Amino acid sequence: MTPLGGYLLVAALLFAIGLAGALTRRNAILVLIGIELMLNAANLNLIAFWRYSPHPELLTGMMFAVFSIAVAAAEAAVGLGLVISIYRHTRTTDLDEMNRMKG
Amino acid sequence: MSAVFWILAALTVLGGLAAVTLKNTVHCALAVTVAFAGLALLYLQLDAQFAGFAQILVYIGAVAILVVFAILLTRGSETPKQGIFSRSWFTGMTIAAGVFAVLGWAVIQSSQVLPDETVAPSVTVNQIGNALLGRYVLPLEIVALLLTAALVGAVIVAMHEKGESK
Amino acid sequence: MQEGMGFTPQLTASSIAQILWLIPAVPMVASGVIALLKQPARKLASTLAIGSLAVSLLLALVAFGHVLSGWSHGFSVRETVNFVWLPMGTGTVDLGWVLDPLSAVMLVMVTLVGLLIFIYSTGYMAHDENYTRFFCFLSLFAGAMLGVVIANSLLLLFMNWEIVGLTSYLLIGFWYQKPSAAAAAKKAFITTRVGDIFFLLGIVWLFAQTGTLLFYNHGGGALEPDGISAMLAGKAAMGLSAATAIGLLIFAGAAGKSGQLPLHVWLPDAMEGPTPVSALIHAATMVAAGVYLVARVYPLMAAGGTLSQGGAVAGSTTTALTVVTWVGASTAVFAALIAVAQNDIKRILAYSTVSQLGYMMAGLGMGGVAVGMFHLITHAFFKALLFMGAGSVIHGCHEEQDIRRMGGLRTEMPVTFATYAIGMLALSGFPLLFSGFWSKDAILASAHDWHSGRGPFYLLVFGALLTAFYMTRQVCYVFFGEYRGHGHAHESPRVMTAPLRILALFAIGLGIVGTPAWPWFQAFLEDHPAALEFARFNEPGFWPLIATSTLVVFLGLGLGWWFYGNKSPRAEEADAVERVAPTVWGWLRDRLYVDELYGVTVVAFYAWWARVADWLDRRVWGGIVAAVTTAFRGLAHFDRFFDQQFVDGGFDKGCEEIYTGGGLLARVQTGRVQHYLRLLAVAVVVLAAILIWSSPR
Amino acid sequence: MVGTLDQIFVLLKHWIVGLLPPVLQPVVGVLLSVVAIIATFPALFALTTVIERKGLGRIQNRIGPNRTGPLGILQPVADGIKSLTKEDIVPLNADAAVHFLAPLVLVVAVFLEFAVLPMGRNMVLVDMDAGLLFFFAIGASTELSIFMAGWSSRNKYSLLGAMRAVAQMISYEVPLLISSVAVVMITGSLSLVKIVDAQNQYTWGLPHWYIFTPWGCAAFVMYAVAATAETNRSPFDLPEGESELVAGYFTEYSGFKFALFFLGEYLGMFAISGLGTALFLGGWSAPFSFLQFVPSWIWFFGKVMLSICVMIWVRGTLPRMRQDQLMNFAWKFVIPFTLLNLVNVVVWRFMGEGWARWIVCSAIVVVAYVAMARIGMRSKKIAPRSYRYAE
Repeated sequence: MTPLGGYLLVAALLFAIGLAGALTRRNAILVLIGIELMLNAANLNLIAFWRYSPHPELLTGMMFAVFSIAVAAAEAAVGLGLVISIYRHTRTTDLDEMNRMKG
Repeated sequence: MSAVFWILAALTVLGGLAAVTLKNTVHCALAVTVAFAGLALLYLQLDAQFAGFAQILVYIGAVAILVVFAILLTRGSETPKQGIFSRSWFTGMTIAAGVFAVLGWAVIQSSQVLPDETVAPSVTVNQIGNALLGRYVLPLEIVALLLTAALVGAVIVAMHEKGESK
Repeated sequence: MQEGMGFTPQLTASSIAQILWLIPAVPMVASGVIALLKQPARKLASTLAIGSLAVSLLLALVAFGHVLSGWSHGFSVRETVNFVWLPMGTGTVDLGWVLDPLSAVMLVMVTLVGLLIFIYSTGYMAHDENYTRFFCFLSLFAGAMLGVVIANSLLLLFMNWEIVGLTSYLLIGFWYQKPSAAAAAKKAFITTRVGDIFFLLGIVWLFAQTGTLLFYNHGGGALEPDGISAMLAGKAAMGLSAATAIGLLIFAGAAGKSGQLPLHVWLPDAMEGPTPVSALIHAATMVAAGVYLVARVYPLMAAGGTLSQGGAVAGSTTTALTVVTWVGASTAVFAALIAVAQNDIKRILAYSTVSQLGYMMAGLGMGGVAVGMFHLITHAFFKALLFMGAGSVIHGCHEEQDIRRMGGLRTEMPVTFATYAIGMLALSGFPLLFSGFWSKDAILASAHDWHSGRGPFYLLVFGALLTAFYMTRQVCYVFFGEYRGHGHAHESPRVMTAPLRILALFAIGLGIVGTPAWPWFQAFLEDHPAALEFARFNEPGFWPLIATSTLVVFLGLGLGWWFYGNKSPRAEEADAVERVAPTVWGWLRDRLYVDELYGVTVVAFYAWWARVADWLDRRVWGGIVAAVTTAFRGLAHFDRFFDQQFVDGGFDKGCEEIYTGGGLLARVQTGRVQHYLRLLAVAVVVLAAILIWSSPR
Repeated sequence: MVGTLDQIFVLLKHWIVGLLPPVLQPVVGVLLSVVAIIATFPALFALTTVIERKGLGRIQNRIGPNRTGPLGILQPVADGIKSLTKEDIVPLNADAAVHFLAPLVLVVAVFLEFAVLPMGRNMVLVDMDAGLLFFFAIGASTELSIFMAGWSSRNKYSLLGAMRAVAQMISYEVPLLISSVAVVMITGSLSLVKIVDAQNQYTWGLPHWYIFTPWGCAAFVMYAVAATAETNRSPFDLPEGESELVAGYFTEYSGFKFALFFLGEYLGMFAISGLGTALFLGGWSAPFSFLQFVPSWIWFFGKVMLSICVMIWVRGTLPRMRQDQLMNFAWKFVIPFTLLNLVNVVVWRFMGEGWARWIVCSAIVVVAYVAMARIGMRSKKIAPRSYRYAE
């Protein structure tokens, strides 16, 4: 088990955990948290690959991670804003009750 | 595999688990913060100083706070009577497990082709800055635009409409 | 083209000739801009109009100077800039502009008088709500007129000619709320149209004969020897040469524009328009356009006759010119007669304009370009002066136009009186001092030694007498005696009187450039050097002529004074002349029943014809149309049935199917975020699995 | 001699480390410095409390603590003993775990901040390449602890206080960061050591401190404002406004935890003023070239204590702000101004040497300040405060 493999495993586990959270929790905010976890797992992958890449001085992987962190922040802001406004209309954050958009 | 790595990994994973399993939403938020911190330390472990600090600054300093605020604004802290897990939680778990199985299997399979220990790259913030304003300037600009748009959008979405009774 | 005294034609177009098109373009653009302005933007509008025309004036002066210098260096300057406008088949229709003495003089005159009139209008229209519209029309008119002047192609000339017609229509009907104004505008438009039809025919015929519409094109133009001979070759009915016929047709157009005898009726009515318009259209420019046109195509008119130097026809004249002469002369007397018995200050001037135009035509016919044009120029100045003076009188008398309700303004409006008097003297040709005298005298002279008969001469002399008479009458009515109008008369503002003063100067001073002693103007127009020789005064039959005209003028003035001097007749009591000869007076007052004549002949005929056409429309065409309609409606009914039963039915069936199908698919859309996410994850799993197994170990 | 006095702590550390087996040396080296920090700053904290109480007393025309020890010097000792011996109360339905963790997180985070501060020549725990970033990252994480405290103690005052505190800290973190970025742009490094070195040079005996440049001065003022807000000091002390919510987020804390919070607050003050000193006041460099013989660490701590005294002075002078005023001030004046100042820095950086840039940049600062003040004032109507019940 090389170190990179270890990081990848951790990332995979984290991703799975995040996915599980996103799939199983009722609360929309927690679903968002799950998604954040998944994103972070992806970032961990990126950085790990960068660290063990043949040319780390190119910085590609880390830059990717940094940008994705920024994007994730934006995503979190908008997502939570959406949740709040949804809550304001239907006094709940329970996803099981949010099926207004079914065909 | 150094002990530090395993400790940090354990910290992160446990934080994540707690985040998705705990009953109290605020506890979940705090737990996820722990996971974020663990990740940041992992980045440091990977000699990605800048990314690590950025992680702390953004996730612990901003996202966690945001989440907490959202929870308080949506009365999310009291737990719903019909359980915290959605009706279809079992399928969800299985699917997540499947995903992990696939990913993990892939990693294990390819572990022998993965590169072994390499020299730690020495990256100064100076280089990163130059890269950001040189090779990566376009993504930087785009991200700046995105963040501005997200800021405005979030404000508009979450703002009280006029005349809406609250 | 004429080449006197070994003058060498100058062919290359100089820079000023290249940009000559700017002169009309600037005011047109200005009018376009003004048209876009808002109504309250009065100052801006007037400034734009005046400024643009001032620019044109500068350019015109430059052009004039250029021509002048060329002339003084012994060139006959005629620079043309032509370009292909419309290639058709083998030939092309070219447009272009020409810079030669004729157009140069006209340019300066039009821009100068126009500018003065513009300035005057700012005062006169100051209280009109449609100020901006007015200036828009004015500058459009000026631009078009300048276009007519510089045109080197009959077609281009005709285009601008039509724009001029349109703008005159707009301007005469400017106060369209007044029914009379609207009617007058219509009348002017239609009457000029009658002339224009012939004009257009002439143009087409000319094109057919010569294959070009350019006047001058380095030997290829219609007015250059080849073109002329080509037209002479063509034959028309009654043994006339095509040249003559075309000339007559074009003259018909000119007659329409400048109100010659059969078509003069619109001009007096056109006085319904604002006074500056009358001054602009009916004194200086538009009516002059007709004369200018004849002058422009003079070589065509004179085709066949033997040309002396200066283009005046020596020896046997041509048919076309004879016609022109007789029409002009008779118009002169005819209009002058009517003018005697009018009471509307502007109508009088209008009729005098008509008669003066007659003089010009006659001058062209007998004395050649120079004579006619000289009278045109001088007349433009003093008639504009008179009209604007009349305008300021009307302004001062609170929009009163009936001269019997004026009087004694001598004291109230000194400036107006002085300038008006100058204009009047110039018009009636007061000896030696005023420009009118010299120009009229030149015409009389040419009439005197015309080879085919003395008729026109006597007519014109009689006309001169009448002119002096009615002008005196008018002045007496308006300025002498005591004030009979309502309210209190007042002098007009400076902005109106200043142009009057300037024009007055010209009315006096312009004579000197055309005296027999020093016929500079004629020489300039006819491309031979001017020389100062008093010998001309001693030519046989010169002094008698001068004496006659002087005598005639004084006779007219004296009669006028004797009849009307200083006794201020009331509006209701009979006119002095009326007491002497009531019947004649009646005829004159009713304008010799020309309008009525047209009314019972032309108009009635058209009305009848319109009724016939109407009947045709209703009964015949209407019937056919109705039949067709019913047929189509029947078809349509069948169509609808088909549509509803088969097309719609089938379509509905299809829609239902699709709808149900969509319903089935919509089951997948549970509207639950997590379900979508689940599908996504499953997809990931499957994809990853495929990748793993498919990847080579 | 001067050198030894200057480097005395470093030498001491090396001597002690030298006594040990090489295996332990790195660990012990770090541990020693950590211990030094952990020992020094609480002592400073004790000193500060007494200075503050006496200073405020003077300002408010009182004597202040003067019973325990000579002139009440021993007052902090008494306080410490008291808070240690008091009963530690946890509200019944408080969230015990979080309630317990909150103060720890706070104190730990704050202590971490000191790791990158250069406290003297060669006296820095870790000279990180991204030191400034580290500082802010850690500083950001203190907000969370405050929220934990407020939320966990199930008390509306605490929750409100926490909310206010977090909102305020987030709002003022931005200008804090931007005004330090100005310095970074000039120095071209995020490492505080390098920044201080860059300022440690003299012309005509005067130092090159950034506060002595137009942009630096403006940035420093903004930094000071933001710093007072960041540390919840008056006039920005709404989170613990006694008159409104009893003691803000640590209303429900007592005994030792309360002391920890108190400690945390003051350590925060030290850290922020230390950073400000390093960024703008030339860190440990002497104010005049001829004073360089004085040990560098004395200068550093002198400057820190000086700024602390200014903070106390301000607290004694200014009235508390209102919440909306606070936010408006942050978002409508401070942040835009600091952003403009960045432009100013660019101008300074690229105008090259010479007196011209001094004039230009000062002009920019003044104009920007006046203009923004005008604009800010226009919206709200500033009327003299009206006392409804008094007089």
